[in-house]
Amino acid sequence: MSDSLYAQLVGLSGGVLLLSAVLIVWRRSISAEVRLLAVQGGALAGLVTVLGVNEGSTELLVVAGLVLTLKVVVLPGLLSRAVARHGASLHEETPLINTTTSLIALSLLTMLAFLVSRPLLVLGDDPAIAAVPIGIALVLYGFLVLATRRHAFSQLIGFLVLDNGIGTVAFLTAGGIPLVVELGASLDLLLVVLILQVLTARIRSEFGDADLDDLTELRD
Amino acid sequence: MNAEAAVLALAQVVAMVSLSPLLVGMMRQVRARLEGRAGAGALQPWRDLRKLLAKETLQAAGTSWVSVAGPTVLIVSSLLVCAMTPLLGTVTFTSVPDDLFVVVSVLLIGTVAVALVGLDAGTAFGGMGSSRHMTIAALVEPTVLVSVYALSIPVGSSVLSQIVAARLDDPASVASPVSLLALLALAVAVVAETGRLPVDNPNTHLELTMVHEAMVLESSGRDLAWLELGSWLRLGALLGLLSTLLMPWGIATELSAGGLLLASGALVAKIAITGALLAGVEVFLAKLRLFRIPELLAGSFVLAFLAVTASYLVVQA
Amino acid sequence: MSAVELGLEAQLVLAVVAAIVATWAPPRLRSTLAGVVSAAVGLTGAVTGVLVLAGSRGRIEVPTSLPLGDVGLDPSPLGGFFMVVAGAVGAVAAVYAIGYAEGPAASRAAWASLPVFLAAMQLVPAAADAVSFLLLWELMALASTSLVLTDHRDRAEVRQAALWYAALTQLSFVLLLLGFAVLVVDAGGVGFDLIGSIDPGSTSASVAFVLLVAGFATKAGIVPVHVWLPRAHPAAPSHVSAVMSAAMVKMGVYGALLVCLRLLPAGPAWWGLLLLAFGAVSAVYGILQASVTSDLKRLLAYSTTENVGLMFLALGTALLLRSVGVGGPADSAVAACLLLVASHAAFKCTLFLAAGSVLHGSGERDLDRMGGLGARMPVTALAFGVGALGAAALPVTAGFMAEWALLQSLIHGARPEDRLVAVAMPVAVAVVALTAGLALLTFVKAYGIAFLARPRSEGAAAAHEDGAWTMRPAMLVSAAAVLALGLVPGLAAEAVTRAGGVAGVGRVGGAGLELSGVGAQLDPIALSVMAALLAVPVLFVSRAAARRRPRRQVELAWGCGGVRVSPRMQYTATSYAEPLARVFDDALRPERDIEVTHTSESRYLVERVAFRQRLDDVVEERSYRPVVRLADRVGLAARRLQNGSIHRYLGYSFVALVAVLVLVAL
Amino acid sequence: MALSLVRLLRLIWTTGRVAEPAPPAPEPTPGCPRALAGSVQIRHVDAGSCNGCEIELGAAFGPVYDAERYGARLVASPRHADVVLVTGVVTRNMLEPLRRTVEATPQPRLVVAVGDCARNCGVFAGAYGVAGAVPDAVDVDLEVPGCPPEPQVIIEVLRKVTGR
Repeated sequence: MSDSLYAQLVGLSGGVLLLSAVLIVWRRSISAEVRLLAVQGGALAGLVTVLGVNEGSTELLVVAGLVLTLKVVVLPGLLSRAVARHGASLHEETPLINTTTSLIALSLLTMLAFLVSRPLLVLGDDPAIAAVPIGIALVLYGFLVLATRRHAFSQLIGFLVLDNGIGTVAFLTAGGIPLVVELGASLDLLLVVLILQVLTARIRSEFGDADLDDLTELRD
Repeated sequence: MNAEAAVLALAQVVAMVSLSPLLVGMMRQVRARLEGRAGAGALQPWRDLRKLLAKETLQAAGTSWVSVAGPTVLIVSSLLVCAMTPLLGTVTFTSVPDDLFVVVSVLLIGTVAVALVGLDAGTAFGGMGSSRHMTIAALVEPTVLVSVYALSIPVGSSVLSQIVAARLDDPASVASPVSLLALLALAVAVVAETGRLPVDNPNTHLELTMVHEAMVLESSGRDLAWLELGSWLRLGALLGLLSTLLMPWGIATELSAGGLLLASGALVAKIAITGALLAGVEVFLAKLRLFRIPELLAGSFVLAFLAVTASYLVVQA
Repeated sequence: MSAVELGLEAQLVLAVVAAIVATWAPPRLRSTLAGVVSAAVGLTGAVTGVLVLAGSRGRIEVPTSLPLGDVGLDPSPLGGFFMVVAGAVGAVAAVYAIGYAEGPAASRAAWASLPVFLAAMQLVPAAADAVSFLLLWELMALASTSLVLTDHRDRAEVRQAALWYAALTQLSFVLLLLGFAVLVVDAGGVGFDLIGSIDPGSTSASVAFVLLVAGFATKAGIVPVHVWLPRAHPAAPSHVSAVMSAAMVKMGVYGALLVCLRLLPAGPAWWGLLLLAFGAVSAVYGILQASVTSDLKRLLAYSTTENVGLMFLALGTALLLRSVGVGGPADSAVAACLLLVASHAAFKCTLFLAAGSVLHGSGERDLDRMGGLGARMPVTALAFGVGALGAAALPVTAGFMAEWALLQSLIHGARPEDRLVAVAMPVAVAVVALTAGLALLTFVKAYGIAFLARPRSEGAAAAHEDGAWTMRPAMLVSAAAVLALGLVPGLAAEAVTRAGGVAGVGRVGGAGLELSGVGAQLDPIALSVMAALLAVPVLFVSRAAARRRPRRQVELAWGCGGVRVSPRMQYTATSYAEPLARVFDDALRPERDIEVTHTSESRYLVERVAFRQRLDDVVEERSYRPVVRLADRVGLAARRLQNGSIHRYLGYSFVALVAVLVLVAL
Repeated sequence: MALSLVRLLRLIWTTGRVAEPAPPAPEPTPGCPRALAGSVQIRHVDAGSCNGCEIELGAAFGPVYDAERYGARLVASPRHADVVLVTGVVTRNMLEPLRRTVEATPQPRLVVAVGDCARNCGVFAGAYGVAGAVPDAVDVDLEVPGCPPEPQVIIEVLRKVTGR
């Protein structure tokens, strides 16, 4: 695997990751966002396989497989099943800040991500290190989505984007986090998704709609 | 050295026990004469003491051993003060110097004993006298310590005998501003401590104005004898100390029969003069209201403090 | 394994054993067993301290699983001196507690935390480096807080007191942490010997000095931060407040001595002045509050503030004189400080144990409701009397020797040429004199009102001393210590010289004390022999007079012939201190209101007059209440942040993340 | 007119001694205890007098008669006293306090009834508030006749006790 091909492949998967995150922020319908999330999972799995092939470590490949199954098949499946159960009322009304401002915010966050990762870039000129700002940007995007969406589901998607960002940074900088940690992180992720699902179901049954603004009364 | 000091101490105790009743008698006589009265004569206190010792002593129910032991503690502490302060000579024990804090503490034991006797009686007057007496004693103590501290700076040691000896050697220091201010402050403190006018009227009958008298209202017979003699001894010792500091001449620096006789003659003269002066001044004074006394004591403390700062300026000049 | 190391190990092992015994022993045996083992902990501590003072050294490392490394214990002679004080007080209090503890004070928690508290307190002076010092300090604080909380179920103010106590103890811990941190950064290591090498002139040394002294002052109860003391002592059981007041407060003084003598020895002059100023203010303010309060334990607590103020004053004098280059009086000032520590431990332990016995016997805490206890509780009266004599610094007691030494160093420290010292010394003499005077009034009031005259309440009338058999010997032992330190201070001179590392403190004639630095000496035994000789003729005459006219018992004291002579007509503690409260009213701010209810028929006849007086701690009113009010306001403002919207919360963390990243990027 | 210090001193100087020369000492009476010779502390109790005897008593201790020269002194507490000097008739309210005061005085003590009221209720005999004369309340040792008795008569009785 020649260096230039390796660099191109890393750039490609990084680019797809970033693009899918931007589209998630842009699109407002939840079912579209779930699909984009699956694309992002696939891009992450691709990135891990490229790294695994480049370093020739079978462990990375196993991890890539795990990421693929979890982030492309299991999670989007769970989400789409839940979305289907709720029927048509899932169109996201206007989030807290409208789309144009959030897109401008995205650009600022990307700039910030590049500024922050300047000290990392000096570590080495390996293309994987060069892609780290993408991972950080992904984390900031996820956080933005999490903080500005009204609907419990879209917050869930924001959280998953955040997790993908952390995974990307981990894979790019440390050549993949140890298997055990990866397993642990994934299990947690699974747990979070299940809990959030139960929560949203309960909110729906309580307030009739999973809109989080109704929760403001829950304080003393 | 200690043997000499022991003889001197004994001489001082014997002298003071015989002199202080005479001093009080003489002060009452001076006051009577100034008021135009004939007066009971200087020996009257001796007669009172003899009569009191022959009287029966009553002890009320509810009073504890303090009423019995208190008077004895007072008289012993007064005798100890007479033994230690430089009245006749400046020879002292090496290991028990008449240091300023030791003398004041022994005096304070007497004060505490009388206060406890007052409290033990369990009557309103005893408590009132004891509370006022202790408040005044507490406010007097800074004045006493700081004024003697001012006297000790030129001498470099706070032992009273050394201060007196130093003043003997260089009489100019007696008239220096330091000693005048310090002695004035000490005089006010002595008046307050021994309960003379203007702080407290010894022969008042109105219980509400009493300070010292209220505490001994309950004692009778020989308890009262010891309380009276104890307070007279304190008055004698403090007046003796004051007059020795003011006029140190005549005091014996080393022990000899002639020296001792001269010293006792000088002591009698000094105490007579100071006593008469005090009695004379008292005729013109009225008792201060109880809560004007802190102002008097604060004033005397400021005098003592000025004495200390003056002693710094004098040393430099 | 030298004897000292054996001693240190033994204290730890015994403390653990005591704790185990306290939890598993059956309730009937628990007090006795746990008490005996706790007393053993105390005794071992005292013995180890004596060994260290005698010169032998030893170091042990106690492995802790904490990442900070092991706890190193290597007591210096100064530490040894304080171990003796803490150990002795701990042992006496533990023996006392066997008989005294009942109800909540005899519960598992109380008996388990007592040995831990004693061990931690005794090992604080043994700590060899900053980390182990702080660890043991915190363990001591936690154990003492749990002990203060013993009676929290049946008395509401105990919880309040424990809250104040815990808050200020942790404040002390934080200050110490910061102070030691600054020092460790400067010295590059945690060991005390390493820290000792820092140049005290540098600003970081001054910052560390101020922080450390503030921390130790909080634990010692110096004025601005003393407010926990008068609250915690009445709340805790008596044997606990005895140990806290007599020994734990001394750890604050030990810390100050450690900083001034060992860590930053030759500091600038203003250090000494700072200590002297705070010491003087605490001494006067403490004793002023003590003289006007009528709760017995609160009175003793404020008297502790006074004594600790005197110790800081002595230490400040020593520093000030050393910085001016006057060696002799500076050494005797350090000796005076150590003597004050030992004497205060002795008489304060006696007073608190006696107060406990009064509470145990008569159930009364307030002096205004006591009276006549001398006849009903002779041993307690004797112990309290001796303790009161010591506290009032009257001759042949420990307090007298300590204050005599302090005054000698103040008086001989006068150096006219140095303007600062020239003013500081007379002010210090005046402060010590006023404090001694007010202490006199306070303890005459305490002893006179509580133990003499007639009982002012049924509880006082029915007071008894039987029952708890271990309380009386414990009180008598500590009372004997007060007299021993007073009569034979020469023996302590050797220990003081070695602990303070000062010259010029020796023995004269038998066991008198000699401060050759200032050329002053005093042999209390000779003084008492002179007094005894003078007493012989007086007693002889009294005996002769008594033979002729024996003493006659009469039914009523002379009350102007009045018939209704009820105990309520006697002076109470409040009325006893009323002239003083009036003289110092601008410092004490008493709130008095007199309520006169007239009879219905006419305005000139009075049916009932009610007099109420409230004396709050002015320092607390002026400084702590506003701080607490400010904290409340900030708290309310902060509540608006939490308005229930999840988006706002997520927004906060997002903004925080971005802010951090921006900061990192810059 | 405020006496300035100087004028006061001159006044003292000019008046000189006011006390009259002492009449000859009385022969010692058998009844008085020898212990009290030369020094008698007196506690005055007003058991219900019209204040006439008090004025005379005051005059007796004033500069002119000066009873102090014979060793007599007024004291505040019966505990300190040897003689309880009672003036006036014994009213009902003062009966119990008078008894307590005499009881509170240590032995050897004397009770001196001054004035006719004290001796036999005098002008107030039979009044509603009167409980009786002093001898009815406590046993009296010496009596001073007269309503009110002149100061020298009082002093003469007191000198019997002091023997001076």
